Amino acid sequence: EGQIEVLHHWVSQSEVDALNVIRKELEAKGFEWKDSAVGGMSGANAQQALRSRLTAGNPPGAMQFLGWEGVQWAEQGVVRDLNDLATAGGWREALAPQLLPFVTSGEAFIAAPINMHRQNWVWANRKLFDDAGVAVPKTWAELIETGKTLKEKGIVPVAMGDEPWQIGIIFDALLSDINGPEFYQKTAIDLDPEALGSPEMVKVFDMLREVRGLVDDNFVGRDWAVATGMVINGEAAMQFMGDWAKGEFLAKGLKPNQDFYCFATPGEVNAFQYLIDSFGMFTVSDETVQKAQVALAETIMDPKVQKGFNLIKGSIPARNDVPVDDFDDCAKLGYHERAAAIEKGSMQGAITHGFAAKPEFASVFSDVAAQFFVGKMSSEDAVKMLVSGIDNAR
Amino acid sequence: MSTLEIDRVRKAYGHLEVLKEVSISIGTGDFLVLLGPSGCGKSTLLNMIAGLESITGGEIRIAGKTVNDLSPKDRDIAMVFQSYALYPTMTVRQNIEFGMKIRRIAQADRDRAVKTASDLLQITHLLDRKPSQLSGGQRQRVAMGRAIVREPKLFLFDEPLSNLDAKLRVDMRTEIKRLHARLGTTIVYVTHDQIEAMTLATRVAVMKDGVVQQLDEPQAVYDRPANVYVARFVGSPAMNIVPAVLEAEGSTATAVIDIARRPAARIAGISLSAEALRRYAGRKVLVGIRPENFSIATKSAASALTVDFDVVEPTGPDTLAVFQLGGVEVTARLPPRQARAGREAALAVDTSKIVLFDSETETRID
Amino acid sequence: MSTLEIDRVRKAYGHLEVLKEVSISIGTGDFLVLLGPSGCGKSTLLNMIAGLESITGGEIRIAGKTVNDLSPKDRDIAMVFQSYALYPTMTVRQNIEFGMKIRRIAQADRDRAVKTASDLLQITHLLDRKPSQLSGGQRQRVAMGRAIVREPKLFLFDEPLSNLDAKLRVDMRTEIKRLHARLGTTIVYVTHDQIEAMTLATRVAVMKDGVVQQLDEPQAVYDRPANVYVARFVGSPAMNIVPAVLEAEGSTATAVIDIARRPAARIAGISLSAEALRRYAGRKVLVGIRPENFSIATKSAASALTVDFDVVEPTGPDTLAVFQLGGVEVTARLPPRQARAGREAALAVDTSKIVLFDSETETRID
Amino acid sequence: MAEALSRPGKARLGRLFVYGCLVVVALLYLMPLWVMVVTSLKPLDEIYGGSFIGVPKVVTLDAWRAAWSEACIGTECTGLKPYFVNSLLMVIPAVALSTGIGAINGYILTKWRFPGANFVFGLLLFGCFLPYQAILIPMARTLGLLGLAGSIPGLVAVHASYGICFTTLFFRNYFVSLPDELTKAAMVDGAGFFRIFWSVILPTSIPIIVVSCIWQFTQIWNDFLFGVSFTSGSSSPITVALNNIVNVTTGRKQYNVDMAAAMIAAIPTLVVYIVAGRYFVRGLTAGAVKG
Amino acid sequence: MSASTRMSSRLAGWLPRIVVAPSLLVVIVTVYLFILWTGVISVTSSKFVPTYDFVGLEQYVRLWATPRWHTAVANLFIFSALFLALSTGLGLLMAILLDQNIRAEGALRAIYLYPMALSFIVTGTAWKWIMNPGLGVQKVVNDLGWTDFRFDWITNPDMAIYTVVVAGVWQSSGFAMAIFLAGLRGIDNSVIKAAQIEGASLPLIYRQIIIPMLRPAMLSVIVLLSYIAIKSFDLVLALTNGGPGTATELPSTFMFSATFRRNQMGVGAASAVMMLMTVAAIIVPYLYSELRSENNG
Ligand SMILES: Nc1ncnc2c1ncn2[C@@H]1O[C@H](COP(=O)(O)OP(=O)(O)OP(=O)(O)O)[C@@H](O)[C@H]1O
Ligand SMILES: Nc1ncnc2c1ncn2[C@@H]1O[C@H](COP(=O)(O)OP(=O)(O)OP(=O)(O)O)[C@@H](O)[C@H]1O
Ligand SMILES: [Mg+2]
Ligand SMILES: [Mg+2]
Repeated sequence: EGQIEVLHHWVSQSEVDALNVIRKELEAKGFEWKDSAVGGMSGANAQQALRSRLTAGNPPGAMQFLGWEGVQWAEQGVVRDLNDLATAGGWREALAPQLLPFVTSGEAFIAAPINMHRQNWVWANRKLFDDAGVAVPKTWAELIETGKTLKEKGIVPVAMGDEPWQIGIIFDALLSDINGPEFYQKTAIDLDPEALGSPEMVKVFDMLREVRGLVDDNFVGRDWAVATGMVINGEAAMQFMGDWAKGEFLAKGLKPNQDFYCFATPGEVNAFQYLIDSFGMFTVSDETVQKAQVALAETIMDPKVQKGFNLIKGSIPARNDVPVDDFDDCAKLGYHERAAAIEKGSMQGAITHGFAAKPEFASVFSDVAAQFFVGKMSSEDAVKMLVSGIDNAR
Repeated sequence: MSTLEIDRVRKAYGHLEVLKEVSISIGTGDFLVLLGPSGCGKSTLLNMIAGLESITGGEIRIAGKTVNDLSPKDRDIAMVFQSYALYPTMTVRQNIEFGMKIRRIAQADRDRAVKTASDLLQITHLLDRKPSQLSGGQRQRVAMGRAIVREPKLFLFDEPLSNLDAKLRVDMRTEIKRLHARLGTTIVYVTHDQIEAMTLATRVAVMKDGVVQQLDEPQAVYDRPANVYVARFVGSPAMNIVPAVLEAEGSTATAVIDIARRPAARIAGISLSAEALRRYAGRKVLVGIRPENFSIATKSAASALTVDFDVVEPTGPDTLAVFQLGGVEVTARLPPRQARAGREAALAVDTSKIVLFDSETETRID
Repeated sequence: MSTLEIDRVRKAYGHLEVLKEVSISIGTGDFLVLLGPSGCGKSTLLNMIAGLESITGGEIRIAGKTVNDLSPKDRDIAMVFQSYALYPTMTVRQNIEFGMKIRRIAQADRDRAVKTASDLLQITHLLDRKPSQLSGGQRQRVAMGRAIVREPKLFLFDEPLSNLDAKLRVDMRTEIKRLHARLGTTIVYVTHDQIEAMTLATRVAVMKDGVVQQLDEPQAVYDRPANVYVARFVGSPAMNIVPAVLEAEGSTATAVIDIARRPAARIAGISLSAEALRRYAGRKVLVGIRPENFSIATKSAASALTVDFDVVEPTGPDTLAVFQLGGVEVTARLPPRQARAGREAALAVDTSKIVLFDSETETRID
Repeated sequence: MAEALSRPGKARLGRLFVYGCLVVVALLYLMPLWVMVVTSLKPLDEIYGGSFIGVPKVVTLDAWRAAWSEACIGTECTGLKPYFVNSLLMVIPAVALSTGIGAINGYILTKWRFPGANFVFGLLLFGCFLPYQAILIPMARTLGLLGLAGSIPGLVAVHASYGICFTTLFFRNYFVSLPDELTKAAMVDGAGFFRIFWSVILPTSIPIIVVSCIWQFTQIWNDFLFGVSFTSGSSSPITVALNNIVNVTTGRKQYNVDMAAAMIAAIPTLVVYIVAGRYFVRGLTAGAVKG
Repeated sequence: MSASTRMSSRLAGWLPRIVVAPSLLVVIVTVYLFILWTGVISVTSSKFVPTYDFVGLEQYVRLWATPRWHTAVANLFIFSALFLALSTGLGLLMAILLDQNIRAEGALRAIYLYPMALSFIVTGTAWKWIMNPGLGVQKVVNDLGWTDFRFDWITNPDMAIYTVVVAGVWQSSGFAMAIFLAGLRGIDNSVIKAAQIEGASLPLIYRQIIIPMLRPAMLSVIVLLSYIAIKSFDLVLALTNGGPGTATELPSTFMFSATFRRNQMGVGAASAVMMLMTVAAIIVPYLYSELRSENNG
């Protein structure tokens, strides 16, 4: 009945499999899915491709949005308003209120969210924990102690790579875990200069330095999946990574809580740092494409599709009202902690994946954290650098 | 009617005047040689005749028709270049045919023309070779073949022999001369080699700095050069130019020349017009004596010069002896074995061949 | 004692024999010219003397010492190359100094040597220029300067003049000759220009295909060439080689030569050894006559040839006349204005200068 | 010029040293290729098991097969095959166009010099040194206006226009050394502007055509930036597909497939270099390098 | 003469200009107009998409206040200098060695040249492994018994830029080699013979005579390599992705991420203008001298 070109940056096996759930459903409705994948650089390549195409006046029918992208495009007036569909489908009610800033622009509803990842997970090898006689840490201090214990036994306590986003995951978690969600709100989202320059921030960096002590020296250029492999193989004990890492454990036939632990980064208030993937539709003149856009949006928001998609992707549905009974334990844990976090206001967007401050600021956070982590900068210098960097980007 | 008229032609590159009011005109069947040192504008003039350079001023007429604005292909000319400019990727036959092909001449006619030209030039056996497989002389012939098949009103040659070695140059020179005799076409030929000019030309234009110094028959240029420049340029070894003081002796003149460590030499019996004789008597002049006009003096000879030979160079048929005369170095061409370096010798001069020049303007005195 | 001895030297590149048992020996102060056409192995031989090519067989001795295995720098030689091989990035001074610097000669001595050489060659004002800023003749002088400062036992020159234009070539030739006279060093000089060989050499080695054809004084090579090849190669225009039948007439020989459409010409009074006369009487020989040995016959002359001039080329001092004799083309060098193309003329021959060759082996008959 | 230096008897040791150096450097240069080859022949588990640069325990061509015809690029699991074809469709016209235009520009700038020709050449040349990241957006706009956005013809146009700068440089430097007399002779023979170019100049320029083609081929074939910016989905060139295979963010990397894919993507350029490498150096001597 | 022939000859005079005009037009648009556009954007407040409001030099001020840009500029100088020196040196050395009548010259040349043919998207991974202390060279050498051997630059922010240099040299020195080889092949044999006769040793001949004579080739190499250095983008992304931290940022990666990742199009444009000015500072004098010397010669 119509064809729609979808531009996205999902190219790995599990991502593509998940995407095929949507594709099949759409094709069942009689619409053709034209795939435009541009992988790499956390979606920056796809962003750049999109920008070229919009500049050329040749937008794709739909585009996968990450962070503020959708909103920003909507402000340029190139995104189709799906408000009618949203109202009819009760989408607003089905989503956490924290998500709305990323899928609406003024009155308009601009993107259909498919899934939600939690970024601040810790993945741990249970056998190593047991052998060392350590338990799941409840605070960062404990976590560091645990790490040191493991290190003495010749085990790499934390497996990770040196990419800024991998470092950013830890930084984001620390920001909330050490000083609480309000502090996270003030710094990562509101960019309050006072909070950014406060002694609390220094503590965050101090702790980050401690974490660095738990990482081996060969972490440069290491892929996150390789790091996960180290945890699975028992070379390393823990990894800080979003829930996409889970797929690696499951693929090896390992069972949550039996073979490996999944737990949130420790904090007084349990933070839930999320990121969502959503699909926005661009304003196009071709009517068949317009029809396909409607169909695609409805497919994405279909609870059945959300479930099927997320079972494969390892994330949880963006909709709050999709039951997760068939999901694994980690997903269930996440699902329940989300509900709690929404209550407590500790469900917050992850800076690193662009769900807190706008990109120009977010990149300052990750620049500073990354430079700090790999170098020998003092925490005070890092804080100063952060404050001036944010100022400069304003 | 003259085939080529060059009428007060000028050429400037920006502010640089390369040709200054050049006027030359030659008739049908003439062989004009443009002779001059490197950079004097010979090639530029030839290129202007060919239509390969624009004309800054003046007019060029071929067969009476002004060609200033005609493109090369419409001027009915053919040209042979110094480097031959054979098309390296084509065979000899294709090279020769190329111009005819462009003018859409039928295959049969083309074949005939190639046959005639290649027979004439004895390159028939080379027709299927590439230029890179030819020797210098063969290439030269192919280049001529390419020109001949056009049957143009005017042949232009730009130093066609200067890339050949000495031996071959002499042979090809004779061949060009013979070709000219056979075809009877008008030729304009550029060279800086005076020997080529002398042997080939029916008319020689000696050029210097974009100005024609003398336009005349070759032997006339040799015997009665218009000025010291021409005198020195034409002939090898060059004409000796010796400063002297002129004395009138009856209706003839005597040149008095200083010789180091000896009494001054006197060359008597130089014929001169009465007016010139009056004007120059007692004044400084330049005496021009060609090397071959010296000879070993028989003991009795009156006006013999006694000189010391400096360097002696046997060339085979002759011996060149170098000595000092009037403060300058002078070369004499003598028969073999008659001179020895470091020896004193008495030389006679053929006074009828002597040329005199004004010592300031350096032009010939008649 | 001879300065350079080349003793049955051979050179092969793989199976290609480039030099075949070459033996030459010259004394101190000699000027040896290796003369031959392109590809005959002249440069190869020179490079072997210099030590730049290995020796396949035989021996080379410099000042009595075998140098076969010595490296170039230990042979006490200096070399001037055809392309001059100046170091383009160094100034003239640095070029000249380079070799001395390598031999760690003190600055003061170097300066003195450069001064002497550059004064001698008149290049003092050029010392701070780069080679690219010099004219051909100036480069040539710098290359010589570089050789001179070494004060070697032996100078080697590889066609040092062939890159210069005709005029300059003549001048530089005289300069080299003068230099040799002044320095008195032994020189080996390669050229394919016979005029250079004639004017410069004290000894000429004419080569062909890696074999020395004749080694002698230049005038001897000119007057009494060892074979037809040498006769043709030395002298320009080349010696005329005319087939004839020899008849004995008393103690002298007469050559009978066919002339087209006329009675056979007889050149009488050729002197020959009694034995040769006996051997060749009645047989075919080749008669060698240099162009300058013809002259316009006075009417009374007995052995005058009557010929028809084909082409006439005035060169200025002389006129070259081409005609047919004994079935071949013959050139005569005559005084100017004495010949006209298409005219009949009577020519006399200087029989004392005639050379005879065996018609099969092409070697000279004495 | 080397033969002048190789003196007989002068130390076999020196030769040995020269060969030694060359071989050592060659081995160092081959190291990454070695890593790529062995990785592509290993099963994925062996790699994740920690064997990165060692010799494979099990040799399998699965990765190559996967890369060529099975690997998923987005949701289309076609392998590199169709993109390989895309790249060919792009590279051939782009190389031909830029080389052709460069040749004719070089011809004009040397044989038909007009006032300001050098300035024109300078203008063209500066284009070689443009950082392409800076011009993506205006180029996208231009392509959009021309209706070439998102298509292979559009990409061909982009590559051809920036290629002109390089090819003009190559051809100009080459043609400068061809004697002007060749053109003059052809003019006297009656040939016109295009005829001279086609019949006389072009046949003599084979070496520089080779250089130009090699250079352009490599540049265009390996380009990623323009490919990702100005094409989409199934019209992408192979580098974009390769990137999609290689640049996995939140999934697991299939290193063996990555390496196999990389080598498949590199085969045409490697072949070009190996087959035409000799002409490359010769052509460089002839034109691209001055002096 | 007829007016039409005059017309046609006049047309013939214009033909070259007419033929070259389209290329010129294309280049004027795609190079100069686009540069102009970039220049304009750099003085606007453009962030996400181009906006056309004049804000003066604000973006430049911002650019120079960004530590990451300072890193990028400093890296550019370190990288360019080392990359140029090493590629040129190594290229020259290989060219000289290859010029000694080497038997397998063709094969060796192909080996030195092949890195030019490969896209760095993937060779970057191979290099990453080779330089990783736990996987690559260091591990191999350690396993061989030299346990003290360290080659862990890639993990060290102060040294990481040198790994980019190593990979860059690997990729480009073959090209330098090809140009030098071409230059060497053009040198007159007899110059070397002359020096030999004067007693110069082989190293001396190379140092004092041949290498100075390679000046034109050297100039070409340096210009082309500086252009590669300034444009290096794939290299950094694939090898270190700018890391560790931001230690290996270069202006080209900075420009890209400012424009496409950080939504600071104005800053990106400003950095592009800075880059273009650097390029022009190198290239324009070179072009000028090249074209001028040609006119004189
Ligand atoms: N395109 C040009 N622009 C500027 N000057 C030029 C140009 N072409 C030639 N000239 C100058 O014009 C003068 C005459 O050049 P031309 O080529 O006619 O000399 P020539 O007599 O043929 O010399 P040669 O014997 O060296 O060929 C020279 O001084 C030359 O430098
Ligand atoms: N390296 C080589 N390998 C094989 N043959 C060679 C080599 N060098 C020279 N030859 C051959 O040796 C012969 C003599 O060469 P040589 O250079 O000595 O000639 P030449 O007399 O100097 O000629 P020219 O006057 O052209 O310089 C030639 O036939 C040439 O082809
Ligand atoms: Mg000329
Ligand atoms: Mg030679």
